[in-house]
Amino acid sequence: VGDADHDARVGVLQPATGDLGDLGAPIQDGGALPGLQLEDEGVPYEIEIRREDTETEPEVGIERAQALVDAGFPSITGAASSGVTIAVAQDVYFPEEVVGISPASTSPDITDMPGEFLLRTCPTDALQGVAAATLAYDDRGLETASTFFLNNDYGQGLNDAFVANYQDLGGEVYEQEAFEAEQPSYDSALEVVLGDNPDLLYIVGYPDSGEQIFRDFYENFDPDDTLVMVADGMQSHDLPGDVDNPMENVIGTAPAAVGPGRETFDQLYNQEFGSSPGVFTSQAYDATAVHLLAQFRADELSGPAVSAEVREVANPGGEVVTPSTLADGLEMALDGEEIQYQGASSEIVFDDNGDLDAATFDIFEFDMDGYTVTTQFEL
Amino acid sequence: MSNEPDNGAPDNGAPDNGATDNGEPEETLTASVGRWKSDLKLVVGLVFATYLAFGLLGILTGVSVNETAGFLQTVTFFAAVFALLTLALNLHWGYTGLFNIGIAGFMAVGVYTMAILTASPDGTPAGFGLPIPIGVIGGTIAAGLVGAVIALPALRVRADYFAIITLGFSEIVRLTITSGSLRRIEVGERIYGTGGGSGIRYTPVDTVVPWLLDFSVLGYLGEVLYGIGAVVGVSQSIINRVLYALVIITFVLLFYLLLQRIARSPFGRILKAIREDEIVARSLGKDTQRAKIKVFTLGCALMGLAGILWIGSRSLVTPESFMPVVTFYIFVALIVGGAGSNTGSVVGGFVFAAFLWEGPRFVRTILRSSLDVRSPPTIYDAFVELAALDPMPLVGYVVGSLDEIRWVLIGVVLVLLMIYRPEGLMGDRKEIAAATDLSRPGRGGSDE
Amino acid sequence: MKERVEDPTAQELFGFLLLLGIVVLTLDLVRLVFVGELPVSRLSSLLWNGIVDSLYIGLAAIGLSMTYSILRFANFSHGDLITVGAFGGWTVAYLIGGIGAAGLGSRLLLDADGGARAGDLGMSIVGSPLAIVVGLIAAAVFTILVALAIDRLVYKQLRDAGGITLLIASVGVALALRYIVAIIYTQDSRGVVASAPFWEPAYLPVDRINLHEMTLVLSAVALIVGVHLLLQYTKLGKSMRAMSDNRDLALVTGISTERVITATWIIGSGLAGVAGYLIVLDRSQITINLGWFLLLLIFAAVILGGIGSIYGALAGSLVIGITINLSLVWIPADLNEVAAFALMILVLIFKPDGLFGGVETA
Amino acid sequence: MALLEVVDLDAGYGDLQILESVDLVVEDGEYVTIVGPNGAGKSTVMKSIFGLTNLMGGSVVFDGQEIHDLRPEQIIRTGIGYVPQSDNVFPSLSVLENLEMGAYILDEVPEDRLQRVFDRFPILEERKAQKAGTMSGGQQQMLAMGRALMLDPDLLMLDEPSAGLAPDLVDDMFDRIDAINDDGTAVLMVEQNAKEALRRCDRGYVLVQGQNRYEDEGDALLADEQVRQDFLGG
Amino acid sequence: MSESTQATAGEKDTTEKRVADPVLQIEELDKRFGGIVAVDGASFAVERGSITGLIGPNGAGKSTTFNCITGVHRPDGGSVVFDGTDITGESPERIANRGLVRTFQIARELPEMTVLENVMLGPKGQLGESIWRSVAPIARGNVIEQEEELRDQAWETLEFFEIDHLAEEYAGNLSGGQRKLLELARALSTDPEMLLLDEPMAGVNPSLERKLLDRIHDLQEEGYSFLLVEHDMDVIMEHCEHVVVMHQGQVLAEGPPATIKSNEEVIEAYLGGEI
Ligand SMILES: Nc1ncnc2c1ncn2[C@@H]1O[C@H](COP(=O)(O)OP(=O)(O)OP(=O)(O)O)[C@@H](O)[C@H]1O
Ligand SMILES: Nc1ncnc2c1ncn2[C@@H]1O[C@H](COP(=O)(O)OP(=O)(O)OP(=O)(O)O)[C@@H](O)[C@H]1O
Ligand SMILES: [Mg+2]
Ligand SMILES: [Mg+2]
Repeated sequence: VGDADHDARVGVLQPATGDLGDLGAPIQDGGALPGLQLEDEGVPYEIEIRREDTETEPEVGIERAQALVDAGFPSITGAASSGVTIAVAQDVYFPEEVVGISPASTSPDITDMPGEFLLRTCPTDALQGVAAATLAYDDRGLETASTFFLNNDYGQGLNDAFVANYQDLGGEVYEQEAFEAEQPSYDSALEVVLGDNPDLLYIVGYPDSGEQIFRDFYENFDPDDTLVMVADGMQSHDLPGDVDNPMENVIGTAPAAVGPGRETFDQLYNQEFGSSPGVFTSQAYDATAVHLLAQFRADELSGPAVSAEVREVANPGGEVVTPSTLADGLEMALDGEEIQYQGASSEIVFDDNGDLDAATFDIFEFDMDGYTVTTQFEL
Repeated sequence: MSNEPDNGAPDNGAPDNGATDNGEPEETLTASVGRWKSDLKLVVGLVFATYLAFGLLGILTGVSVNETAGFLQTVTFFAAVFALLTLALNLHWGYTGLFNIGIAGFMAVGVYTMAILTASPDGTPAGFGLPIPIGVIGGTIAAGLVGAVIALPALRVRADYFAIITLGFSEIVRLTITSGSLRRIEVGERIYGTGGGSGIRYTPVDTVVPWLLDFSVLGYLGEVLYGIGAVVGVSQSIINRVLYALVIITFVLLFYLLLQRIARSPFGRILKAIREDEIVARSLGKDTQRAKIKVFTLGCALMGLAGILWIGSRSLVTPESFMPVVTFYIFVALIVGGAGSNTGSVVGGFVFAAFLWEGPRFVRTILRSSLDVRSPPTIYDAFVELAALDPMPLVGYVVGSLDEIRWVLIGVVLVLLMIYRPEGLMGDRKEIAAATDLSRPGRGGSDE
Repeated sequence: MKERVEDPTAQELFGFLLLLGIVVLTLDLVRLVFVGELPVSRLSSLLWNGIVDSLYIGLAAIGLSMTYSILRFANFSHGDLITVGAFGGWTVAYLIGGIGAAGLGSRLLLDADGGARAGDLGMSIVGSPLAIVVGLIAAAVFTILVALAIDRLVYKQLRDAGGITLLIASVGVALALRYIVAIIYTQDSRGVVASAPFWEPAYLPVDRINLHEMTLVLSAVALIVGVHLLLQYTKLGKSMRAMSDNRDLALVTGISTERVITATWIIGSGLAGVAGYLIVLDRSQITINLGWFLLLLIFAAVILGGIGSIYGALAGSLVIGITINLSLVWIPADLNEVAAFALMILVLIFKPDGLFGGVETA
Repeated sequence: MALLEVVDLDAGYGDLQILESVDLVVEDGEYVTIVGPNGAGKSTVMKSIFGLTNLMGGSVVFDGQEIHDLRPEQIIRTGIGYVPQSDNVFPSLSVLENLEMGAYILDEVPEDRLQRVFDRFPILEERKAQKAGTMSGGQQQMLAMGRALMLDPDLLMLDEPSAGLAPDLVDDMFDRIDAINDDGTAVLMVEQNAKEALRRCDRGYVLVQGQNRYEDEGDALLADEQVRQDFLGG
Repeated sequence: MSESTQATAGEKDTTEKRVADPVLQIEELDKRFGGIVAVDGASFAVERGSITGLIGPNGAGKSTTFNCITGVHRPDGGSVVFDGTDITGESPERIANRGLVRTFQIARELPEMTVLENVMLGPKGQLGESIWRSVAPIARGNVIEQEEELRDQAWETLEFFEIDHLAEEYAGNLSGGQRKLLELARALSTDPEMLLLDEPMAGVNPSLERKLLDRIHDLQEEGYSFLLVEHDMDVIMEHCEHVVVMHQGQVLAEGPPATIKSNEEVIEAYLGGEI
């Protein structure tokens, strides 16, 4: 295994600076975490995890991915936003035949792309839209809704999926407003989406805007009037604290997380970076972990070789490897044993498109200390 | 301020007389070729010195040949792209004083037009499926036309006010193509539109390279290059990218010659006069409004074309590629090179690409992989450890913050450049706006 | 002041169209309210939000406008001075307000490690008024010190340089400032203020008043009036204008241009720092991109009003603030800035020197 | 000792040297004129005294104090007033504000002097509130002069004060300068209206290509055939 | 005395008659800035081929009249007729292209262009001023020859104005007087039919001034017309055939220099009792 100097090499391509730096930097940390963890555990291998910064610019993203490939990295954990991931896949992963696993690109468009060299550890929004709509209309009996979503491909895509399903079920959608990230205030926009008193407000976005939106919400509107639903992007333990409100009228959907891996990950992350993990950080961890296992199991450090092993190490069948047993997993992979990785974010089962096979979603609620999963939702 | 403005190449020895004998006067041709040659020498020299320096740096720090080659290719690509944009901006700002800070917007118009024209009719959003060359030309024209439309009202206001109008325009373009309102427009069964945040997919224009390699001569060249690559350890994909960069460089040369012609002409003189004092030009009977509209349109078209050659060589365009900061990069490139000089623009594009855009990333990566120290969670922790006489956590923190530090250094470099070289690297080589050598007649063309 | 060619016809036409547009929209607003599509309460809250937005844009815009006309360049680091003020001020507020409740490291780095949550510390104007007020002053002082240091190090070397040179240098300063803050405080965005306390007045027509928003409004208005008085009734105002007109002549008249520049920085950056601090007080969220994201709107306000006129800057802020909020009556939220920029462009075509006339640099 | 002593002055702009060892003396209460062709460096001499050029050598001593290292705003406090040749008003300030700027270094605006300026140039009082930049060329010249008179300097330096003024005002301007000089203020003046200027002054310098060419009493220079021919237009 | 009454502006309708062959005619021109009436019903005419002086106290409205004639300002009332065509309110460039070119009182050089470039900008009808001709190889035609001619002319002009040693200097580095010369040289290089000169001699050295005036006379003989604003009465008296006196925006008097000189109103308003 390995080239002359390395036993494994994974690039982590995320926006660490620029407009999405506050979101991407923690994801990058998550993606680099397996390397640090293994180093701490003293594994006797030369593992190189190289962080690259897309600077929140698609151009830089492509160029940095190319640099990783030129440097001989067969595996990349990235990119973050679907736009960048699609571009990078089309222009770098596919022609260069390296394996990219995105921890954060949820666009349904990615499903249609070949799953050989592009996979993801986050679920497609097509499914989450169904889950959210069913939960709202069927389970909670909410018949009218407005949506408020981030003006990018994630927001637009998930909003589309939700609205289509919700309307199919019979719900009425009053307003669909897109918002720009990190605006000075969302008072007026909230004024518009809540003007007609919908039963439900569906918000798609990330915590960076979410903090502000919920602040504005609690300052100007009565939480008892409206139930708010959020998606995986806002599943963050810090959110209530940052909003300084228990957010009791807010529920959310997110792809189901496997218990033990999650806790180990949270702990590792906190220990290493001194803060609690944010959105998509655990997915990034899993992406890198899968890459590492696949590389150890492959007989050479090349994209096609890794590609051939990715599903072998992740999908059901064989010994279960979790974040806490990652080092052992490497040994087993090296020996060519059958393993299945069950990660921090989910069980990680890839289908042929490279999408997660996960059809289970967590329903979570907030309180002052973060969120708790109350039920699960099977599709 | 220089008291002896550059008056062309010192090595231009062609005599003044004998020019009129044969229609197209030779002497100016040789003069411009001479000038051109000396500029070319300068640019090529700079480029090679830079490549050599970075190449050595790479090899000495143990970076693989392929990675170093990839880095140099990236520098070349971005240098060419920025040179194109900088040349266009030089026409606007350097020559005519049109303070256009909406470049990203005009690029966006060009690229999106090309995307819509060439994207497959079956995609989402759908395009018209036209051949790439038509898309390229269409995008260029669209950017020019939009420029003309903006120019009509906007050119009435003065520099700073004009600037914010162009910036406002570019933000309007970006926000509009992102917006849900134009994302999907259903026409019949097809869905057209901008695709909102997820953009439009199309066949990239760098597919011109395989097409070119189908021609026997070029194909042979390709084979030779691949062969060399195989020997020194450079992958085919890098060589393909180099070939595409060469295509853009061809455009740079064409742009350069075109703009040089414009700059050294009576028309160029009017442009300069507009920059200096428009009323004077008008009082001398020059139709400045027309000249400004023409120049603005031309420049915008070139920006559109540059955008197409750059972003169009990816297979997807999204609004995020057109943040205002892109405009700022081009301004920096122009100022670094020296506004008012076309050679300076090209040099600026290169220097920006090599030393501000790509170089620092290369160095950062090298630093990161050679300094393998763990970063403590916060800077506070690092200092607490330092107080306990352990400097490594601080070093680790620094390594961990290299992405941010890189930005700080770029900021510092910009400041230092402005302090020590405010007129730009080639700012003293401002061209004289005339189609002929302006030395005093009767003393020969080349007196100094 | 050189003559300019007058060309009133096109201008008048544009003015007419603009006016017509505004009249039509106003009538439509009345119609909407009448037919009940737009409740009065929503209209008034849109307007109020517009005014609040315009106040902090305005606070920052005054400073930008002053440096713009006196130092003759578009200062792209102004946004990051706002950020610096916010971080500096809140750090001091945390140092004071969080004594005993959180560790020094957490307080110094503004909860970068999650160890000093705003709610736990009670960081609100009611919870720890002293910390908040001292923080406000610290924001101003700290930003002023940073701005003066930058002036010594950078802009002073460039006094005779052209507007564009300075502009590029200021972009350099902006990047350096922003990412130095990022290195120290990390890039995480976080809430640093506890929930806003409310006051429910018995005798006013409004139900409840957000005390943080009120603090912002009152401080901003007080500062604006203060600056107005300062410039109106002291020699400083006049010497600033003289300097922005003709620096050599100002020198020859005995104006210590360096002192005027220092004063400009003090006022401009002080206001910027306060603006940053107050924005965070109102929004609670703090990120390193705080000022950068606002800068475009601030520039739009300054230029719309006419560079160099602080009243223009305020008027411009009002137009921008109201537009981005009120436009939501007609258009989706992702286009509200489009509306603001479009209006700005139209106004500039009608009044090419901005609403209040002004100078130019480049 | 002389009030102003310029010794062996080399000065220019950037690297470009314009003045070459220029010597110049103004005694207490003296009235000195500099004439010379366009581009000779007359304005440059004045700017150099006021610290607005790049000083390359020599010294400037005013009232026994070396001032060539001082900043302009300090120089004006030593008692030198200066009216530049062009760009000599603040265009966007009102007329009144321009005059007030003249008294900037004083604690308050001396009302009597302001009134004297208004008496002399009534149009300035009439147009107190007009922006200076919109005044006519001649009016601006009056304003610039008025501004310099707001202080009571020991040495008044005037760069072509009569340019652009109507004839009655030209005479008046010269009379006025005479009067100022009679009150004990030394005057250093550059003029293209050379005959008039030389007629009225005590002493004159002819500056050519950045160097002293002639120096003599005004009348003597006027009488000098060579000077008449070369510099006074016959 | 009687002559001067005859010459006052009272009888505006007679303006045309007094000038046999007017190249420029101004009728009832008005221009206001806010409350200030800068030009107030001024009417006068300039004889073809003459040097006409326009004098008046500071602020009389001379420069504003120039601005109205040349299209920089739009008059509030009245008309300007040049060469038989009504040009009121036309744009500056059209007026200039008709052959009516002006200089500015406060010289407006193009600072970051060389002196030579400044002068070469002037000439009308330059082929290469079209973008296509300057770029396209075939359409270029005679552009280069024309440029060479222009260059030679420009050098001659500079030599005449004694600023040829500064030809390659940036115009912004010139001294006050040199700028005035450049201003004049540039205006002349447009080869106009008529020149409006706003205090061209202010700040110009006396020896050079004489040369300039000689040149103006030469040009006059070639058929150029001049309208000259000047405060130097010697120049006006010696060199103008006809003098128009403005005062508070109105034409106070006009006539031959000798008459004007003795016109008491003029003396009172302008000449300051002396002479
Ligand atoms: N843009 C303007 N705004 C306001 N007033 C103006 C403007 N331009 C000129 N004026 C006023 O109009 C009057 C005429 O000015 P003009 O410049 O025409 O005078 P002039 O005859 O040329 O005087 P001078 O001999 O001093 O140059 C003056 O009172 C001047 O203040
Ligand atoms: N800012 C400057 N930069 C470079 N050169 C300059 C500058 N100002 C003046 N010069 C040059 O210095 C020389 C002297 O200029 P100066 O203004 O002193 O002349 P002057 O004697 O006052 O002439 P005038 O009578 O025309 O006003 C001129 O040749 C001019 O070109
Ligand atoms: Mg001078
Ligand atoms: Mg005038």
